[in-house]
Amino acid sequence: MTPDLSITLAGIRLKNPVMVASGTFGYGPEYADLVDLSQLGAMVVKGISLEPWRGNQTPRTVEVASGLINAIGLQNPGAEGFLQTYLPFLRQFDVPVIVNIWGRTVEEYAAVAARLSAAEGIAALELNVSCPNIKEGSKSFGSNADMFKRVIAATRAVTKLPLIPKLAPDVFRVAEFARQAEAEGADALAITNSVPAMAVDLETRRPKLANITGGLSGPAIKPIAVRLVWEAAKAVKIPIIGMGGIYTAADAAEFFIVGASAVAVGTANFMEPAAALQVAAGLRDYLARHQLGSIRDLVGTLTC
Amino acid sequence: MTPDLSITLAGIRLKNPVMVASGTFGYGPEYADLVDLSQLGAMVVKGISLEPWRGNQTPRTVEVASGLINAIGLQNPGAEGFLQTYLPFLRQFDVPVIVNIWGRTVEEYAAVAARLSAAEGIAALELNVSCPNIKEGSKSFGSNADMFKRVIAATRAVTKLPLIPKLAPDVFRVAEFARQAEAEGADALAITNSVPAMAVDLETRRPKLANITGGLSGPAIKPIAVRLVWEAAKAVKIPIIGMGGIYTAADAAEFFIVGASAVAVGTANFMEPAAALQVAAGLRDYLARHQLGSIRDLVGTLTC
Amino acid sequence: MQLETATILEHRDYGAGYRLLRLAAPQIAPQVQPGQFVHLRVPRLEGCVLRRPFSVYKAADGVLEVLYKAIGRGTAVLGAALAGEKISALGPLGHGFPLDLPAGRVPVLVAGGYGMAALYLLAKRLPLTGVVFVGGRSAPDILCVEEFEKLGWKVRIATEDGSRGVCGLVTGPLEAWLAEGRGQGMPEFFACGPNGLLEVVGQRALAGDWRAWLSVDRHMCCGVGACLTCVVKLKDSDGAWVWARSCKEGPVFECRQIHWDRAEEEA
Amino acid sequence: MQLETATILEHRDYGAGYRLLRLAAPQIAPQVQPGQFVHLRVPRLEGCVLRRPFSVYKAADGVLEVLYKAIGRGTAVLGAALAGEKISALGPLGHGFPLDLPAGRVPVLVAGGYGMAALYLLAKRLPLTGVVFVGGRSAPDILCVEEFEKLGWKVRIATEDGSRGVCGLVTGPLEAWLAEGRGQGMPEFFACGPNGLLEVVGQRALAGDWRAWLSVDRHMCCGVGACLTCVVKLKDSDGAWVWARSCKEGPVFECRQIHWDRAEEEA
Ligand SMILES: Cc1cc2nc3c(=O)[nH]c(=O)nc-3n(C[C@H](O)[C@H](O)[C@H](O)COP(=O)(O)OP(=O)(O)OC[C@H]3O[C@@H](n4cnc5c(N)ncnc54)[C@H](O)[C@@H]3O)c2cc1C
Ligand SMILES: Cc1cc2nc3c(=O)[nH]c(=O)nc-3n(C[C@H](O)[C@H](O)[C@H](O)COP(=O)(O)OP(=O)(O)OC[C@H]3O[C@@H](n4cnc5c(N)ncnc54)[C@H](O)[C@@H]3O)c2cc1C
Ligand SMILES: Cc1cc2nc3c(=O)[nH]c(=O)nc-3n(C[C@H](O)[C@H](O)[C@H](O)COP(=O)(O)O)c2cc1C
Ligand SMILES: Cc1cc2nc3c(=O)[nH]c(=O)nc-3n(C[C@H](O)[C@H](O)[C@H](O)COP(=O)(O)O)c2cc1C
Ligand code: FES
Ligand code: FES
Repeated sequence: MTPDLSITLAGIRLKNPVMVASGTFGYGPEYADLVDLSQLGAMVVKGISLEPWRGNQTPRTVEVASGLINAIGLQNPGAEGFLQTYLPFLRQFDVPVIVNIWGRTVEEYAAVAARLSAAEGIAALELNVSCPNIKEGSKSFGSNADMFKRVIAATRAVTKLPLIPKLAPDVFRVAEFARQAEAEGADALAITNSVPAMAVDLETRRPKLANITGGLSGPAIKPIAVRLVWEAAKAVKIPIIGMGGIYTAADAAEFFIVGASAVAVGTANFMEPAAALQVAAGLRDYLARHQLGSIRDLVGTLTC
Repeated sequence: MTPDLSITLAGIRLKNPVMVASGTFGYGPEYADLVDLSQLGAMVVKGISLEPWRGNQTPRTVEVASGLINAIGLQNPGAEGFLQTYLPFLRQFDVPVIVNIWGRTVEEYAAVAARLSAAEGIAALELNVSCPNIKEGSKSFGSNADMFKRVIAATRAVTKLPLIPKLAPDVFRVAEFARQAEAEGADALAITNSVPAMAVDLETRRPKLANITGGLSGPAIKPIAVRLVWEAAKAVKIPIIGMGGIYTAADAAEFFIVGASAVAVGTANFMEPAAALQVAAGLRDYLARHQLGSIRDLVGTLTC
Repeated sequence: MQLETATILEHRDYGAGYRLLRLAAPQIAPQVQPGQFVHLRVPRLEGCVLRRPFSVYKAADGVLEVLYKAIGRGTAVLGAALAGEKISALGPLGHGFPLDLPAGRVPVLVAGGYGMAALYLLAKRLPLTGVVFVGGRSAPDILCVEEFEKLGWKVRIATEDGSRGVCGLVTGPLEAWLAEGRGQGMPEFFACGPNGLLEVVGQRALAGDWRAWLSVDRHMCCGVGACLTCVVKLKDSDGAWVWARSCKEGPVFECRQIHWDRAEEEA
Repeated sequence: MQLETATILEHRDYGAGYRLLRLAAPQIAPQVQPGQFVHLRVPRLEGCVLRRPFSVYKAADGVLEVLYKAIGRGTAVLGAALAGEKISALGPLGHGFPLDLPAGRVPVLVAGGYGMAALYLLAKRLPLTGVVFVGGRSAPDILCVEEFEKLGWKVRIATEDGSRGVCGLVTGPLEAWLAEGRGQGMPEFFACGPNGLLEVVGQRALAGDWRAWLSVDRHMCCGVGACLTCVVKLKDSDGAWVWARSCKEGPVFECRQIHWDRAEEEA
């Protein structure tokens, strides 16, 4: 019997537990020629704000040892732009669409959540309370406990869609934030966003990113992300979507074992557009080899 | 004219600004056959506690993408053991000896600081308030603002030696901790310790480290460390010793440019025992190429 | 756009510090338009997370050719790939040069560095011949001259040290040619090279009220329009600017589209 | 202990899944004692931060030989190093086997996997010959038999699938030999291989009241005693235990020194 990869997460039924991470797979059309979107566990689109947003100046990314630092700055077409241009496209596919949202104020979070909730075809909202690249406010939400709470509460109040706060990689307080999110009614957690980082050009002595700092993603952060998921999983009952440096089924399996119920593939998409599908296929093999009937049997099975 | 690498840091004169990081170079004898210790900027010895300490069970380290996770658990011969066995050896060399210290309680920090201050031949104390591998307490010191303050205050009260708190890689509050350390009388700061992380063995589904979690070091954390040093350097006037993934002079130069006054080479020693000397030599070349007369002319020269 | 496991047919030094990489890529090769690029996964490039973008130099009979220079770790490691090895290629990507020149135009190609490779395919596919201006630091940096001549194109060379062609920047011979009467018609520029060169060509075209198609070189992650790394500023209808993705809407833009603000651009 | 830039003289398949690496290492080679190891920096191993430790198989005339099996990425990448290339070697490291056997002892070598390589140098340097027990999964896993025989040693083989020698674990022929009268004298064991094998040999030696020198295999970072990664538990005078660094005080320990507590040991 082939192992069962399907899961129900925050009330959403997923064919498999491998999503693509926000900001690394665009809004759908970009990779659609290469990857059958219907086969993804879920499609998490790049962060959407109420109004269109230009993001940061360039350079916006820099490759570093086993990782990438990005400071895109959340460029996006705004809620209306997304609903008009991209959602109809995405609805052609049999895949849950999770919209990553952000705002510069608590009110903006609530407003974009409300606007998107009025549309058909969105499975859940992922709250980016942790993007390290926005100066006006979003940055602090993820590490300021009070703001964090208020953002979740305010969006919770305006939407019936499942809410998935995406935590900042706050290495010492992840359990605290996870518990707070759960208390405020979050349905699941996404852990983790990229880690604040920077790189310097030695010839010009200028930052390699126009935004000075950015977020580190990729294999370099995997051991940090696994640790964050483990800490959070011990602290809460709501499911966790683990991410950070997942390239292979083996990488993903680490996240499940420490307690993630699903995973997302981010930076790896740039190397292998079908990475998420390959991870899902590899997980199936891993489960078979370990005589586990379902991916659910792997979740939280760490023996210490 | 060859550029001048000498600096004065927290009142200590260093021939060059490249130290070896605590825990990666032992207590002196280990690498002395391979490296002339007198040529190091400073020798920072592995963390010393009041009493001998056995540390964690094995496995204690695991190699990951561009990094190493360690959970040695601060094994050490205790203050008396260090003073008897190692300090006399180290005093043969013309190199400032910085002793990294830790305790399980505030009182233990003060006690070991007091004991070491009574000895001859120690240039400064580095306070490990951030080791992620000790369960009893040290762990929380680095991320608990109140404990952090008390540890610094208590050691400050018992020693005239320069005090160098070593910060935990708390990505969102580094400036806050740096300012607090300065306010409590720290003479310099060491930034950063390794980043809490973990790895899982997929066959056994057990953690790859006996201690479950450990600290990530090496190239993987360099962009994070550079960012922490930059944030801290903007916040305080006391000098900063930057570290995290330094292998080459180019790596080190990034730290100086964002505001470090000195650097330490850690994990790189395992690959190249003379890495610190190579970094110092490379920095001299870099300064010459950029027509800078002294390493001090490079510190904090980032143009944004 | 396809993701294809190509096979290396040939990989050798090409002179001028460049290497030629010939790939059997039967799916991608037939689709390539001049100015488009392929995004290659460098075999055995550990510790790196990105593909590397390269213009297509030649594409025929299911075979792709790329000319590249080793400038960093990715291209250094690529240099070790052997004939017979597999290499993952994503392409063709982006929008290339237009091939439908209005009547009476003289195509003027201006190249720096690997630009010669990118423009070669254009020269081959354009319905008529014209003139190519190529600049470099020194004689050994000048690529593909004979290739262009074989296609019947005139080639004008400038080197900064004067070791080949005119001494100075490529704008010298270009200006001279324009002053001489610039062939039979109205020039239409096609340029590929460092951003500085592109800007000069663009300005010159604007001044002459001609068109200039510029292939911009931006760092890229995804190569398919998803990550928003490679954006350039285009002029907006209302005098402001909007971002365009050079991997998707570009890398070729007409100079009138581009909003130049140098301070904010990549070096 | 030296850090030396060695030159690869030869690098080839050796059978049994092993590769032979011959290095010109004129500084390190003359110093090597049996059971010591070298810490090699694998050329072009990007994304990894550690050297890899290997026992010395042969050391003579300024030349070092290592026999290794590709088990992970480091050894796989090492496999691509070519003769003529440089390789940074740190060594000799650790404390090896004692060579001064008390009178009347019969040296008994017990090897699994690469243990045969490590014990070969010992067989060569010991002042007398004895018997070697070697175990493996299957015939092709059995290394160096002829080499030992050429030195005048008896070799007893066991394979788990019975495809060579006795069927079963190496303890089978060992017990048989002990029962048969075990040569002329009191056995002195020298073992190198998986930790399970070492423990069995250690227990057997304790039971017979003989000595057993065991070379333990621990993950290592520094290799010189600085990082405290590779520690093993030794018995303390007061019945407790203390850590010893297998890279410095070891990798060879006498079985009476070792404090076995399996649950806490590495797999
Ligand atoms: C559309 C396009 C077409 C190109 N065509 C060619 C070609 O035909 N021949 C050729 O030799 N080169 C070409 N380049 C440049 C080529 O992509 C870079 O030289 C190459 O990526 C350098 O990689 P590296 O790892 O050796 O350099 P590193 O500097 O080590 O690379 C670090 C990072 O910077 C990026 N990078 C570095 N230089 C460039 C650059 N000039 N442009 C874009 N990204 C860069 C790398 O892709 C990588 O992500 C093209 C670039 C683009 C955008
Ligand atoms: C003292 C000593 C002597 C050795 N002698 C030999 C020899 O002569 N021939 C031989 O084939 N092998 C020998 N080994 C084992 C050899 O070091 C490993 O096979 C090798 O390090 C594996 O590296 P990898 O990158 O291919 O494996 P990976 O599993 O990818 O390595 C990951 C990490 O684990 C470490 N590691 C993995 N397996 C081992 C192991 N068995 N022992 C120690 N570290 C390990 C690696 O060094 C690296 O740090 C010896 C080990 C020790 C400690
Ligand atoms: C180029 C890029 C853009 C990203 N944009 C977003 C975003 O808009 N919203 C968000 O919540 N996370 C964003 N992320 C973070 C990823 O979703 C993911 O959390 C992070 O990269 C870690 O996963 P990885 O290591 O697999 O990439 C972005 C990451 C990258 C690399
Ligand atoms: C094996 C190992 C042991 C360490 N032990 C200590 C220690 O005892 N005290 C301490 O403050 N830091 C310790 N560190 C942290 C290093 O001093 C350094 O802060 C960290 O490794 C980052 O630098 P790197 O990336 O150059 O290694 C240790 C690091 C390693 C890898
Ligand atoms: S490289 Fe990703 S959008 Fe262009
Ligand atoms: S490997 Fe570092 S102490 Fe043994």
